[in-house]
Parts: sequence; C-alpha cells; structure tokens
Amino acid sequence: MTRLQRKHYINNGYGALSWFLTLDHKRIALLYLITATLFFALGGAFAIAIRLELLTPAGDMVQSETYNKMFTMHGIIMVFFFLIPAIPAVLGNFLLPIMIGARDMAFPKLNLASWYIYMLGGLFTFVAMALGGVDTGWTFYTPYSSTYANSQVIITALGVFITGFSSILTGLNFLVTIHTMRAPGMSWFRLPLFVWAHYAASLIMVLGTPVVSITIILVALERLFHLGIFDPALGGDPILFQHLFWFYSHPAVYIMILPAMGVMSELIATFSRKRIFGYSFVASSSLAIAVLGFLVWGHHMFVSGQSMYAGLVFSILSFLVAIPSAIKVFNWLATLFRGSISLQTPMIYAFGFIGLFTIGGLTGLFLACLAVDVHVHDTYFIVAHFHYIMVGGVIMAYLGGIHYWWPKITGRMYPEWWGKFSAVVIFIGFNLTFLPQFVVGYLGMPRRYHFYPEEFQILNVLSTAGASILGIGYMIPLFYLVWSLRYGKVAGPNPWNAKGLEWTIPSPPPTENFDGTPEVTEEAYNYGTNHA
Amino acid sequence: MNSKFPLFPEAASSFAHHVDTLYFFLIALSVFFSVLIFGLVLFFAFRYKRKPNAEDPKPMLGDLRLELTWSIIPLLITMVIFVWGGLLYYHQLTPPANAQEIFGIGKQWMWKFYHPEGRNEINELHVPVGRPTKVILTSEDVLHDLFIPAFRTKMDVLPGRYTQIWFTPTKTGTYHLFCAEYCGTKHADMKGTVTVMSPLEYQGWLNGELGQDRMDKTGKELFKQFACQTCHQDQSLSRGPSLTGVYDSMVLLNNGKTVKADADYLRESILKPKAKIVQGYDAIMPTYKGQISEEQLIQIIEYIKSLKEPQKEVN
Amino acid sequence: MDFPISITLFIGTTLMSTDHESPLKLYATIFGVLLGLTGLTVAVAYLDLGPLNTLVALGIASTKAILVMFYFMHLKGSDKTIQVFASAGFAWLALFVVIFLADIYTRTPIHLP
Amino acid sequence: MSTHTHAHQFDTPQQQHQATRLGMWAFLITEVMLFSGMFVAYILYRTWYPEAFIEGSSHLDVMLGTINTLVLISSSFTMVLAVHAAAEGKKQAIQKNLVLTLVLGLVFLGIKAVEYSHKFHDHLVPGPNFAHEGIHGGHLQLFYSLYFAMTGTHAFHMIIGMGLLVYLFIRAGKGAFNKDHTAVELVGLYWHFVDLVWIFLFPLLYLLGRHL
Repeated sequence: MTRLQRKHYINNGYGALSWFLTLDHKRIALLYLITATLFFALGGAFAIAIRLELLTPAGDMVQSETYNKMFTMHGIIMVFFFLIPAIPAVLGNFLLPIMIGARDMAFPKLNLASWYIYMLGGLFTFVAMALGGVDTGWTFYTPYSSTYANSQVIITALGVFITGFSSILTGLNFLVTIHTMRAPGMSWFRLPLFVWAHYAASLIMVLGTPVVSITIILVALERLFHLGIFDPALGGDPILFQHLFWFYSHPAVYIMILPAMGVMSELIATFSRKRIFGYSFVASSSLAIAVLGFLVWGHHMFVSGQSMYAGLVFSILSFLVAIPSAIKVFNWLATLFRGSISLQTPMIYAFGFIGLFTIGGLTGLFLACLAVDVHVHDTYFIVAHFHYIMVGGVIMAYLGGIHYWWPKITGRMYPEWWGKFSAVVIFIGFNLTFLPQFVVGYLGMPRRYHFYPEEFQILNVLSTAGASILGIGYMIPLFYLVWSLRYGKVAGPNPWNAKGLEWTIPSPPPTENFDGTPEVTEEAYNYGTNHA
Repeated sequence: MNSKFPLFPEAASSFAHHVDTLYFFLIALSVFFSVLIFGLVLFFAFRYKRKPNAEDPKPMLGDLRLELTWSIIPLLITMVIFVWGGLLYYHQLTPPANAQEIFGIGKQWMWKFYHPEGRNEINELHVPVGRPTKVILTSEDVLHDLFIPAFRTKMDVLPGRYTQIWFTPTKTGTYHLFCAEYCGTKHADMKGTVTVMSPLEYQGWLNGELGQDRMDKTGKELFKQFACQTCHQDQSLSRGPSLTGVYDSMVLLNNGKTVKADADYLRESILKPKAKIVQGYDAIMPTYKGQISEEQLIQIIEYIKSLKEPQKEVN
Repeated sequence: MDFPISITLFIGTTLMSTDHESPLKLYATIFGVLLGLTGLTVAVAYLDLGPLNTLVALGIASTKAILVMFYFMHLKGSDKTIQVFASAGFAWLALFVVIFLADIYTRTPIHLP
Repeated sequence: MSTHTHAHQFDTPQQQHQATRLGMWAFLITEVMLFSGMFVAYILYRTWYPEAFIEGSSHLDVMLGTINTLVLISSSFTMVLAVHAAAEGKKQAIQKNLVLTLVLGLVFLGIKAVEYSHKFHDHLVPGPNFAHEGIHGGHLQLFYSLYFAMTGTHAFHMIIGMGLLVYLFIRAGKGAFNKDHTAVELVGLYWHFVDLVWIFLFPLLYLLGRHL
C-alpha cells in the first residue's frame, strides 16, 4: 500500500489556526463539510422526533407547543443550514476552482468570511433554541410571526438573515470566479456541467437571497418597533409577506436542486463513459431553470386569497419551469444509451436521483395544476412532493458526489460494498417514508398537525417505519467514510479514469492545485475519442 | 369518516369527482412517465453493462430533433393540464348567484358559523344536501384556512378582509373540517365536522333551537342600538347615504371612482368610514372599530342586505 | 412651464459635448446636470399633470440614476459583463414589481369611471 | 488590498482588477434586490391607499429633502474626484476629497436626524404613541412604517459607507494607494449606489402627490 508522503493541502499546515484562518478553498470546503453534516444530523434528529410523535393519532409524546417548535426547527435547519449550502459550499467550493483550472476562488477572504457568517447564523439559531425555540414554521407567515407569536422570532429571524449573507457571498464568489478565472482554452461551452449548474445557482443566490433578508428584517422590525408593514389592523395586506417570502423561497429550491443536477451530469458521464448527450441543452436548461424560477412563486399561494387571474398566470409559468428539468432527465437517459455503464456507488446514487427526482417532478405538476392544488395545498401531499425533490434529489446527489470525489478530497477510496448497501437502504427507507404521505395527503391530512384523526394512523406508522430505516441508512456512510480516512485503499490521481481537470492533479491535491495555469485543449467529457 | 383504513377520500361535493378525474389523469400520466424512465434506466444499466477492459463507446454529441421532441411533447401535455386545471379552478372560485350564504369566522383555534336564519354553531357546520352554499369567511386574528377534504376545496381566511368558499354537497353524512393554514399552538385542534342533511332535516334543525332570531333581525336591533338610522334615512336631506338596496350596487365616491358596495366595502365603511366617502356626503361618520365585534358586523351587513324594498317603519 | 424646458435644453447640449473633454470637466458637467435635474423634479412635482406626475418623477429619477451609473460609476467604459450585471439587478427589480402587480390589480376589481 | 503585483490566485493584475470590479457590481445587485422588497411594499400600499400616502408625504419637509438630495449628489461628486485623484496617485487630493465626502455624508445624516426628530415631536412614529387626528389613522402608520424602514436602511448603509471612507482616509495617509487604488474605486461604487437609492427614495417619499 503506497504511503501518501507527498505534501498536499491537508498536511500543508497543522494546528487549529491553519484550519480556522485558512484561505484555501479546499480547506474551507472541509470546514463546510463537517459543519453541514452536524446541522444535517440535528435537523434529522428533529425529523425523527416528528415522525415518532406522529406514530400515534393522539399526539401524546410532546405538547403541541413543543411539536410546533420541532417542525419549525426541522424546517429552518434543513433548508437554511443544510440544503442551500450543502452541495455549493462543500463540493462547489472544493471543485469549482480546480474544474476551471484556477488556483483558488476569486476572493478567498470572502470565502472564509462566508463560512464564519454561516456559523454565526447557526449560533443565533442555537441561542433561539436555547431560549425556547420558535413556533412559526420555517415560513414565518405574518400576522402570526409578526404579532401573535410569543416565541423567539426575532433571534431566529436574525439567524436566517445572517446565514443569507453566507449564501450571497458564496454565490458572488462563484459568479466572479467562473467569469474571470477560467484557464486559457476553457471556453464557456467546454465548462463541465457541474460548473454551469453552480453558475445558475449562484445567479439565484445573488438575485434572490436579499429579498428574504429584507423581509425577515421587516418582520423583526415590526416586532421590535411596531413598523406595522404586515399588520392587517393598520390596513396592511396579509398576503404581502407571502409574496415577498416566496419570491426568494421558490428560487431557493432551485438553488438546492441545480447543483445536484450538476453533480448528476458528472456522475452519469463518468460511469457510462460517454459525453453528456445534448451538452448545450443541459447547460442552457440550468440557466432557464434559474431565470424561470423567479417567475413562479405564486403557486404557493393559490388558495391564499390571491386573485384568481394571478393564480392562472403563476400556474402556466410553473408548468413552463418544469420543462427544462424534463429536458435534463431525458438527456441523462440518452447519455446512458449505448454507454459502458458500471454500477459503482456513485452511479447507484445517480439512479436513485433519477428515480426519485422524476417522481418529485411529476408530483410537482399536480401542484402547478390549480384545481388539484386547491385540494392538496398544505396537506401531506405537498410535504411528500418537496421531500422527494429535496431528500430524494438533492441529498442523493450530494451523497453520490461525496462518494465520487471522496478519493480526490481525501486520497482514499470508500469501501465499495458498504457504499452500495447504504445507497440501497436509503432508497428503500426513503420510499417507505414518503410514498404513504402522498396517500394520506390526498386523504386530506393537513401538514403541521400535532395530532390527527385515527383513520390516518396506519399510513403514518408506515411513514415512521420508513423514517427509521432512512435514519439508519444516512448513518452508515458516516461510519465507513470516517473509517476510510485511515484504512481506505489509497486512490491514485484518477481512480475512475475520468475526464476533467480535477482528475489530472494528484489526490489529495496540492494547495496550489496546479503548478502554473493548465492549458485546456479538449471538450468536456470527451470519452471515446480513441475511435476517431 | 366511517371505514377504518380509507385510501381515498369520500367525494361529497359537486366538483369533487371533477377534481378526482383530473387527479387520476395526472396519476396515470406520472405512472406512465415513471415506468418509462425507470424501465429505460434499468434496461440501459443491464444492456450496456461495462464489460471488463472494454473500449469507451463512440461519443454521441446530441440530436436537435430529439431535443425538440422531448421539450415540445411535455409542453403540450402540461398545457392540457393547465387548461383543464384552470377551468376547474375558475369554477371552484366563482360561486353561483343563487348560492345560500353562511358566514364563518376563524378565531384562534375555533370556527364559528352563522346561518342567516339565526342559528350559530361552533366547530360544526350543518348544510343541506344539493343546495349550492357559499361561506363568507373572515378571521379575528391570524391566517386560518377552511379545508373540507370531502368537498375537495379550501380557502384561506384572512384578517381584515372577506374571502369566500363555495360547494354543493351531494352526499349526506358527516365529514372532516380542518384548519389548513398554520395558526399557532392549537392549529391541530382547530377542526370540526361538516354535517350534510336532507333539506327537510336541515329546515327542522334550523328552527330547532328556539329563541335565536334571524340574523338580519338581530342586525336591525344592532342598527338601532348603534343609532345608525339617525344619519342613514331614506329622505334626501339625511346626513348619511340611504342604505336601501345599497348592497352590491355601484356607489360613486367623492374621488370620482365607483366601487361595488359588497360585504368588504360595507365592513370597511363601518370600521374605517373615512376610507371611502360617497359623492355628495362629508366625512362625519365616527369609526366603530373596537365597538362592533366581527359577529355583530356580519349581522348588521345581513340586515343592510335585507333592505330591498323601501323601509316603512324605521323610526 | 418654460422653466423646465430651458433646463432640458441645457442638459441636452452639455451631454453632447462632454465626451472629448478631460475627465474632471466631464464629472463637473455631470454634477451640474444632476443638480439641475434635482431642481427640475422638485419644480415639476408642484405642477398638476395628473397621473403623469408619477411617470415624470420616476423618469427624472431614472435619468439621474443612469447618469450616475454611466459616468460616476464608469459603467460607460467598462466591459460588457459588468454592464450586464448592472442591468440584471434592475431587471429583476422590474420583474418582481410587474408580476406582483398582476396580483394586486386583479385582486379586488376596481371599477374605474 | 494587495501589493501592485496580483494575488496568487490571479494570473495578471488586470484579471484581478476585473474580478474585483465584477464582484463589487454583483454585490451592488444584492443591494438593489434588498431595497426591492421595500419598493414592492411601497407600490402596493400606494396603490391601495393613495390619499393616506399623499397626506403622509405632505407632512415631510420638501426643503430638507431637496437639500439632502443636493448634499448627497455633491458627496457623489467629491467621491468621484477622490477616485480620480487615487488613479493619479495624488495623496493630498485623495484625502481632501474623502474628507469632503465624509462631511457631506454627515450633513445628510444630520438633516435626516432633524427630520426624524420632527416626526418624533409630531407623534408620527408608528407604534403605541402614533397620534394623528386626521382621517387615515391606520394607513398613515403604514406610510410612516415604510418611510422609517426605507430611510432607516438607507441611513444604515450611509453609516457603513462613512466607516469605509474613514478607513480609506487612514490608508491614504499611509500612502497605500499610490500604486493600487482598487479599494478607493470599490468604496466609490458603493457610495454612488447609496446615492442612487436616495435618488429614487426622494421623489417616491417626498414628491409624489405634492401637486394635490
């Protein structure tokens, strides 16, 4: 077993300061990896608590107040502290500069500042939890959040406000890096699709996040200084908050899914040894999703008292935004056609993504369709839909990406059998958790209910059983990946024999990534050129 | 509510089965595409399994025709769903003119319903089968949402504004009624039942409880109690505009605009009289905000609605 | 009404003649134009142009904004990416407002005379 | 920021300069979208309650608002001169113009403080002690909530800007800008943006409806 005796970015400095004051985008990615995993564990704990509570219709595990705080914290932690930063801040931070042939991000200091701001936001959320938690739901709808709630809304609002800046700084860093630091020869249409997806996601981060920041601050100002912008007693519009909130929060779900789609394109290309079919269509569909994503926020408000005509406008636009996602899935299928497919762990996660994301996307059509949404709005049908996209899509792609680039990040391979095993367990556990929720949703079980009528119990018991399998499934990788740090097989620079700049440098890569700036001469993913 | 383990909700309103048919169409569509995509993925996975030290396959860059087909076909399908859903939505949001009106008030963690005939009920709603019923809703505090799964319809309940929900029950029985917009600690407890009765039973139930008189009768007493008639009389020189037949009529304001005198307008004119002033009258009406409760408001509005023929005995 | 017309004429002439002078002269001219426009917008605010008032006020504000961005923020000479970035910000603001109005104007039908 | 030679991750100083300016403009986009939330709320309530907004803006002092606009535009001008001086490496000129910009910024905040004190004095600050005998009680509070939210956020951005100007002044004193003046340019862009926001706030809050 060859020893890793070279100098690389991990052993290029020891001691806490070399990590907490690092400017190296790869080390910052590791900082994000560890903290994001901790937040995921905390959010997951709340999820398990919720599922246990819903095991019985009587709601006798915790009080209503505590249950409301649990699902609120589950929402806030998972959305703002894991799903939005996960793939961009961990995989994006690590790989983007390498993939475009740069030595680091455009603004390394901003990159580190974004991690500190992310932790500061997390601190505010912990303080809010310590002081009693918040029970407004992760959506903070007014007038409950601004006038009637008596829980820690202001501190949590500040936590979300601060974390928003971490997302803005990451997005800004990506945009400038991709625009100005591509290696010579790396034209826009030679960029890996991973970079295209992160470019589109960064556009949303930069254009959308400030709107939720000001909205959250206005809610805090209304609670602190009676600036009653959302106060219906003064004639304020009870729906204005929802407009401002969803203008960001719907594009936010595209911030989560676009990087996942970027990871997918990389996995499908490498493990079927074929260039992505219709490269330019997949790249431009990322941009189309980013732009169209900003036009559709009203489909969260079909029954909110919004005007019927606006409902029709948002419904047709929501159908339009579904088309680019469909194009991507069909192009991935076409890439598999006549490929040379090897079912290693990342590819199993990729297949899991295609399966679950397709179901998530198709159920999205149910919600864009006005008449069905009137019935299923705010029921478990919606909970199941967005979990299929966020957990089925984003987290499957995230785990696939972690496994695919693990040899590059740590220089060691993960155990192959355990990898496949945990992927299958997660896939089974996931479907058992969320398929019953579609059924109980259409039956009319509203979301955010502490207790429910008896006839929904069996479906909820199934869902809780699935959740425990899913919970175990997520813990297995934690063990064997940590195990692999010490005992994993040493992976050379290119264990998958894949194309792409990140596979041309040693793993783990040196701090400088490349000595001198690489020259790019060939297309992205040009497998199979030995024929020509 | 009867079978122990239902997998599909009961269809108990006129548009319930329309929504269900659309729902089944969407399920069929989803099953078709899921099976197509899963099948292709699994088939390709096994058909093109990587053989040991095989050469990389020939690159296939892309094919515009294929790209167009799988963008246009999904677009057409989605447009079909959009039109079908949109028409049904329009139908769901426009109650018929002859709909019977019931008033509903959402208050933190309970529902109160007021039948014009005077019967009030908490967390329960009795409606006759076969008659289109419109529930006019408002909230006294935060957002709520009246959701009746068996009728396949819901509508948010907003503070400071009326919203409406309508349905035509087609099956007698008792069905769930939920609050579907998060409204605080006991959001899960803010539920009740909708009981659909035959018209005869409903009539019997209506005047079953004695002593409570019709809503507009209570409204008339409130009208006198708050001395509204001192200004609102039918003579031409009365200080306030005449209210006979004003409901749902077009009112010319002093800023040249005309607005429809619907429930929202009447409610705003009582709580914030100076917001909209009728042409030819000056802004002298005091606000009743805080003195008249939501309940009394809808009773007064019900009384104003009943002022069709010229008043005879208003003293 | 003649006062605003003379102002706009003055602005028109100075704008045309700014390109070839030294930067300091250019900045001074733009500065003068901005002050003039401020005076103009205040003056016009007191004239009753009906609904036109809002349009004129926003028009003048936008011209001032464009002047500041082009000359003071050197948008004029900088490369295309920065110009696209600058316009993207305002485009998204406009997009948000326009679709938002789709809901407000159709929510409670206002019967215009 | 960095010495005249470029930071290690860039290949050429031009690339670094280009990246920094692009990064600043991307940041200014987020500032535009930050204010967009309040502009949308303003548009909604102006459409719904025009009379209350006209009454609300009639209480604002147009003279002070106009002076403030002129002050802010002049500070934008002196800022441009500072950036120009930095480009030519004239240390005294940089410091002179930075001080001028700072003073004008302080004048602006001073006038704003005077205006705010008027509102406190006339009980026009939203909240329990909001007293107004006029006809539009609630809607007027909406106007003043928006007024304080928008001008408050703008003033907050001014304070940050003035902090940056002081930082630049100190650095200029130590001759940090004779070779690489990007920092002055960035603060200049930020300052002009703050002026841009006021250019739109002034007519929307002060001028609309004056003619009635």
